[in-house]
Amino acid sequence: MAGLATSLGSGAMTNSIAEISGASTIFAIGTNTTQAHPVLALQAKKAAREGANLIVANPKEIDLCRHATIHLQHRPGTDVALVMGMIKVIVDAGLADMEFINSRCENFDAFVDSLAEFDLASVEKITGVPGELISKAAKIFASEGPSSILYCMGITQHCHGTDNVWSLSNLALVTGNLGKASAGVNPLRGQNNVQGSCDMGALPDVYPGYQKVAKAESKKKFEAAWGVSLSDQEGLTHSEIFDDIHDGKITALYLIGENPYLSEANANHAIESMNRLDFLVVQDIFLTETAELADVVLPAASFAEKNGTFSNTERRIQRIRKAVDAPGEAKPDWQIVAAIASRMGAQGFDFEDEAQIMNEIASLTPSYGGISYERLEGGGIQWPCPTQDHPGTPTLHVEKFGTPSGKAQFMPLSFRDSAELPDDEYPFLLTTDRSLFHYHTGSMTRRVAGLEQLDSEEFLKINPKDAASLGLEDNEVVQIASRRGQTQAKTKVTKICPPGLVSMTFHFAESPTNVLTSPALDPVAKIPETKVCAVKLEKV
Amino acid sequence: MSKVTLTIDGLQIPAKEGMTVLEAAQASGLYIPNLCNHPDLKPAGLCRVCVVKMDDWKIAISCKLPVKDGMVISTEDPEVQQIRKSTVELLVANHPMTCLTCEADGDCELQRVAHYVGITQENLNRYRRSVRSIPIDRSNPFFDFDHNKCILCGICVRTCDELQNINAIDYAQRGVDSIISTLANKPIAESRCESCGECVIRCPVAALAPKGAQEPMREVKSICSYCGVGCGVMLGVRGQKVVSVEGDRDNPVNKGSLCVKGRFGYRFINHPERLKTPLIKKNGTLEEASWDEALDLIAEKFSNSKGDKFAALASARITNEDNYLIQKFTRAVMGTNNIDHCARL
Amino acid sequence: MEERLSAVLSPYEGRKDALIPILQKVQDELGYLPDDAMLEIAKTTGLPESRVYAVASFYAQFRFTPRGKHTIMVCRGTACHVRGAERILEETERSLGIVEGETTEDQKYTLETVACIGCCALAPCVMIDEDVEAKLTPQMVPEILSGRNE
Amino acid sequence: MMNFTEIQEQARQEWDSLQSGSVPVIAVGTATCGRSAGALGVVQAFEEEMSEKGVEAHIVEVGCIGPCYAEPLVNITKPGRATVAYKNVTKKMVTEIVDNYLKGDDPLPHYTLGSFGEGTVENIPRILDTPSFKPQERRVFRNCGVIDPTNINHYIANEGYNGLSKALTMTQSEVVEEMKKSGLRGRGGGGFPAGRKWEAGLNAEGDQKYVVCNADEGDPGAFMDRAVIEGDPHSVLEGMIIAGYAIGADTGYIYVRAEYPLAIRRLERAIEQAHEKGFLGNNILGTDFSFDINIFPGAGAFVCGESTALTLSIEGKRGMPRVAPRPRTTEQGLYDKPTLLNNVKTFSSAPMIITRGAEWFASIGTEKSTGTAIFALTGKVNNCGLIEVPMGITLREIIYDIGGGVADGGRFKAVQTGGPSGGCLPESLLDTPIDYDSLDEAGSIMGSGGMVVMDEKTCMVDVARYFLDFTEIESCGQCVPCRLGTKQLLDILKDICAGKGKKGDIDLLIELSQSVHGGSVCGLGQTAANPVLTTIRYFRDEFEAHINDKCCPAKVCKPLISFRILEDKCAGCTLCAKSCPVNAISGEKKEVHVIDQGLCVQCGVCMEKCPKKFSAVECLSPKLPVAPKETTEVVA
Repeated sequence: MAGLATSLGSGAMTNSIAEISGASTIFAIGTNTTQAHPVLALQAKKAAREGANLIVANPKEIDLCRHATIHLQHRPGTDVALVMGMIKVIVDAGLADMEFINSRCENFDAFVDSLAEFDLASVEKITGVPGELISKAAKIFASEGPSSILYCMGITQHCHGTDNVWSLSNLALVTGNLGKASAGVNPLRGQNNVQGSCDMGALPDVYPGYQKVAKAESKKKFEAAWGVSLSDQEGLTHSEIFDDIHDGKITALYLIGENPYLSEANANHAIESMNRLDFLVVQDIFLTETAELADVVLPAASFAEKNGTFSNTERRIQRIRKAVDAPGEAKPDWQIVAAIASRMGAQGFDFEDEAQIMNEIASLTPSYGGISYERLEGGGIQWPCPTQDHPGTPTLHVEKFGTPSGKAQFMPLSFRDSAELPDDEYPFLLTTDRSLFHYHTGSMTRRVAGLEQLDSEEFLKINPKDAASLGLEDNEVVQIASRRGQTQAKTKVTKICPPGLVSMTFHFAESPTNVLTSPALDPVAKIPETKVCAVKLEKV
Repeated sequence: MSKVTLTIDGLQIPAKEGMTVLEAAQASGLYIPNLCNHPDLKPAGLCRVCVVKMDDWKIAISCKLPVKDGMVISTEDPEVQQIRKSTVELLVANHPMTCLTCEADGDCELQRVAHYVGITQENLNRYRRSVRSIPIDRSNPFFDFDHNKCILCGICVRTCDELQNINAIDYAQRGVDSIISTLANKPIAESRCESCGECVIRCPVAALAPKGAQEPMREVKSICSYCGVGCGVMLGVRGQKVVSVEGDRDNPVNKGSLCVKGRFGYRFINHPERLKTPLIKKNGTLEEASWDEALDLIAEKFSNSKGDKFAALASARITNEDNYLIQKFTRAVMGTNNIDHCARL
Repeated sequence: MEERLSAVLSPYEGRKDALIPILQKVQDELGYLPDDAMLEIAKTTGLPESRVYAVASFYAQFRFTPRGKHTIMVCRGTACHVRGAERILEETERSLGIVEGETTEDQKYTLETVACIGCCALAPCVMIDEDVEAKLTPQMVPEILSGRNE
Repeated sequence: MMNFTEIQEQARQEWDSLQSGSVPVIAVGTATCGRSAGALGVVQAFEEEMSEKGVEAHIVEVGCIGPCYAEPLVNITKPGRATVAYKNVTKKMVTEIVDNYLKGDDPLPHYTLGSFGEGTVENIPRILDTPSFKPQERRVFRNCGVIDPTNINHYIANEGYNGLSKALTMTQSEVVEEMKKSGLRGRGGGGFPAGRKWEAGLNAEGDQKYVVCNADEGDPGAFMDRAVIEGDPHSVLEGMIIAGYAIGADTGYIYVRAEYPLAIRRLERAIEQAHEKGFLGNNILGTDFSFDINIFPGAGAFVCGESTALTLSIEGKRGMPRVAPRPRTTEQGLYDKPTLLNNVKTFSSAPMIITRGAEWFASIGTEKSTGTAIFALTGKVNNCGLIEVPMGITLREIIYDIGGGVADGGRFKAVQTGGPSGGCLPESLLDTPIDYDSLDEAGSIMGSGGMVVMDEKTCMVDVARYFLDFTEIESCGQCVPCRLGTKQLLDILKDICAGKGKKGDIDLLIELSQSVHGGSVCGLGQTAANPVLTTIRYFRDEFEAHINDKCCPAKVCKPLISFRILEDKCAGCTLCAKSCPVNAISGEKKEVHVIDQGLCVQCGVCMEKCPKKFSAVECLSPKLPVAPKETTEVVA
């Protein structure tokens, strides 16, 4: 988010899902698309079937590799080296789109200087990928466009996740793959309304529509609209909040629809923190592991029981509609918040329905300016949609970028290692992924008997060679320990993981993977490094 | 694409070049019986039920026959009628007669063509009836595979191949022993099947049928609540219960496609463990409480925690409207920018 | 089995077009096509496993169960048919106590029929392993079987 | 590398020294049919006898010259004399032949089939003058049984690769034109003019083109292609190379049945030799034309004889024919590239057409069907084997002159041509000339060349059932009319054979046959019902007897027949009782035996065992009533 916002002026997917199948080259890096975004993956598979080049960069031999032209199996955490190496090949081969660079970008020269360290030999050494394969992929990406980049948490959940993202925007810029159909840099949003939550300003530094809280102008605008005075101090990010709770600086937490007990990196720290709170309110549809820690639990309505909008990964604002009544006394989240606010004597929360809220959103959020429930009756609208007669924007940056100068920024980069790498004591690198059959901490999917039947427990995926060296067979219980915690799971011996790499999901409370993961944060995006940590394994 | 006109059974109908005769007929609201055709898939031309006569001499399969300007098509030519009738009679003679208890009853393409062709008991009695007796594959939690009802139209195979690129199933064996099969005919749950159910919804009979499916009383257009792709769904409702989910074919994102979670992962909605009342922790245990009680307590506690002693974690799972109000509440009422959500996880 | 299999498969990495020769070579090596071998073929060639089985099960040459020590193939060509192949088959079935497609319990004989072995002038005939027994009568059946009863 | 003239010269020397050397040449037919009859044992016997007795001679293994009924067949050429052909040679005969003809001068005329070649041998007729050979014209079989198929020099010395050498001096269109002028029609059965196909291959646009030889000879009762490959593999290769040159292809495939291991070995050897001599590979005979041939062993599916199924099979897929409308194989065939696909015999004919010219080729045969036809003449006929005859000869000439009439003194009932796609023709049509169009008109087809003779002991309903059994198993199953139609036809025919035929079945058979014909995707399905339609057309009374009277006039259908021991003839020899596999016959020695109809399985062994002098067992149809208590259901 923060990465692309800096380099391109918007953190969202630059292009649309429907455009993916029109790409001539697709570069899917750090995304296990068929598992995490199955329906979007159909587009990539369709493109590959119809002859597009599909370049998959992933430390594991994921399902998507079956459809790939090239699989770059780089070591976890070496994305910057891999992508910058590709860019160097492109620049050296004279395949850079100089016209695009000269007319639409800034800072190219400084960027080119930073490529010096990424000669193929060094890159091959860092990533473990044969140089000629990197070179081949780079040349295809540059010369057989339009080329579209897809990425997901495999890119962002690193202590240098922002660098990773910048490397990708550099790649797209250097080849002129922005501002046109079937190209772009496309972060795939993991949850149904991540995009919307960000758009709505559920972030510590921005109001709705990414209007900076530190900016006097936005403060004034929202003070006027809401009739209150507002703080211009940026708030704390997710991980920082838990740190401040731990340190006793934050004493009350209002937690909605989230289960940090399982999802937070270094989960033990989060649990300990929550136990230190004076007052914890959890609002959810089920009594999650986290809710059990709460002082007050509030019953929320599920998506099927309320009206509203979700904004999907391609910035499409779509209507959800109430199908059934919420159980018991459960209520839509907005009604609960409004009730608390009213109970506290606040003004400005007396909405009659969701449409009214959307009208207020539209009035304060430029990119949602033209949105109304009436207009959403059709297929939804992709923001920016500033006015009532604006059709929405399938492709971003067509004419200019959203940066202050209107030009895209090349970001010079250098390679940094992951925060915690395997050593003698913790010899394996653990990475996390997701199962097709479960969603996040499983609070919904694990309550669907059929999904539970298809996938009912955690498995530690491990290469046959590693398994053999530890005397492990398939389906044996193994103890997994990191510097922060330990858990158990059964083994799945598979060549999907290369030697040295093991992998787990985090869907299962019985095997809480996130007690193991590293809390090392990306300095810009403040995302924890759940994709790389060191563990040791022991047969139980 | 240029426009052409063709004649079907004396009716002049417009079509676009590149269309097949069957597509042109369907676009004009004409029914040509067919079984193995599906608009999402390439025509296979295997059921032979959509047979027509072209320009008075050539027997052709309308699902694969490209339209040409001035083309004359007959669907009622005696030779066409005979081929169509025999073909449908053969299918029926090899099909179980369990219509009333069949999942597809009333929505069965075989019933439809049989009815159109006009199968009589008398005609059917001339045939040697033979119905397979292969055990039903019930290994998948969401759907059953009954090979005895399968008419081998291949729509499931083509769906799994052309649309999903998963290829969990394919034709196996040959001739009358042909069967839709996984490797070595293992239970489908042991295959690469991802349970997306795309084959199930396209099965023209009920060889592939959802388990315990209930016909909804009404459908509500909404958006799937799992990943960020935002697939359009039709929630099927009976009373106050969601009983089915189907892909919304009009939605520009998924055009009707869904994954296993989207299609089958809805049973959490009416799950008995759903929270139904506020709970307040008393003496270390959470006890049911009234909204008034809970709101009073929260209002009191939150009033004492204004400023940076407070933080809110909103959710990427809830609506824009929900999120908007939560950040507004945090900023405007609690006076802090300590608001974030789980975007990074 | 794994080693023998990987030796056969090693030249065929990614060779989707070579599926039939691969199946033939694997069957030559292992005598039949076990499920695991088909899985391995799928992985090697990059074909879906369902496709490997789809192709293998289409062709009469491929088998999915181990065969007996001797394979008896009764020719059901036209010339053999009009000269009494049916009776040869019946007599063979009776002698072995199995029907077409089966293998005797002692794993000694597998009984099959074949479309035509092209010895029409010598009809009716039966192929036992590589040898053709020509101009048979039902009475000769026990004799030609016992000839291989070692 | 030598040029072609030098290659030819070398080959001729080798051939001539073999033919006119001072040592006798013993040629043993060791193709598959010869081997089945024991030819390899004969070769061994000659070797042993000769070394033991100090006789010197060259032993050459050759292909099949056709008369399978005479296998093992041995041709002995003594210097300066005609070749003597010995039939049905056994090890014992080998000893006699070595003693009497190789050491001595008595050719043992009673063991011979005849003589051929230059000169005569006393008391032995010339083969080509015998009624069995006189009507034959050996063109495709020109080398079979004459040359050693594993020796490329033998082939070259007999005009081999002359056609290729000549073709390479012609333009591509000239080669195609010559093929068109020859009037050669595809020998796979369909009879599509070969030259037109080659022309389409030449005109098809594409950088990559293929030549494919269909050697997936799947018709039960046909083995002509195998004989050509085993006896003269280079003729097929040469034809393919010429075709490759003509259409601009650089790769050829031979799709050959895996059940033909010897044919595959012969092809492998031949390809290797052709490479050595420069007939295959890069820059063939010094030109810039390059061509190579791969062998693809088919895995056993009759439907792969269909061109689109065959190409899919080479691609590693299920052999399911492509559904029309579809592009022609010459436009989009193997790997969707332009592909010229012909049968073995078509390719094998090409070299002679180029060498000797189109006029020579068209000089025999009929106007619309030029050249020769090859048949595998089998069934109830005296002289079984492969024959090559000019197009236009009648069925009667083939069966009675060449075939020597119906075997075992039986009465002719029908002749089946075209395999499962063909039909059964009755005696009244015996004067039908053999050509594509006449056979088609009669309701059968030329097919790839199976010809099965049937006598009065053949039940025509059973024959129809037999063919449907075949097509039902071989149907690929993709389209409904063929998959379920053949099964329904088969089920009805099985019922009729089992005495469960119903009124209306014949009409239903005809109706379904027409629908399967009109509705099926490919040729296999479209022709699958031909055997049913022709048997009903010409032998409807047999169907009616089965259905209405529960009677099988040919006494073949077991559920409709009973065996009975005639009291006045039975001598109580007990042979029948001893050989009954189900112990259904009782009776004391020297007393009349009785068959328990409840136990009898109608195997007929008792009838065969009963000594001719008694002939006490008779077969009856309809069936004798069975005592109700002991009723056993018999399923055919």
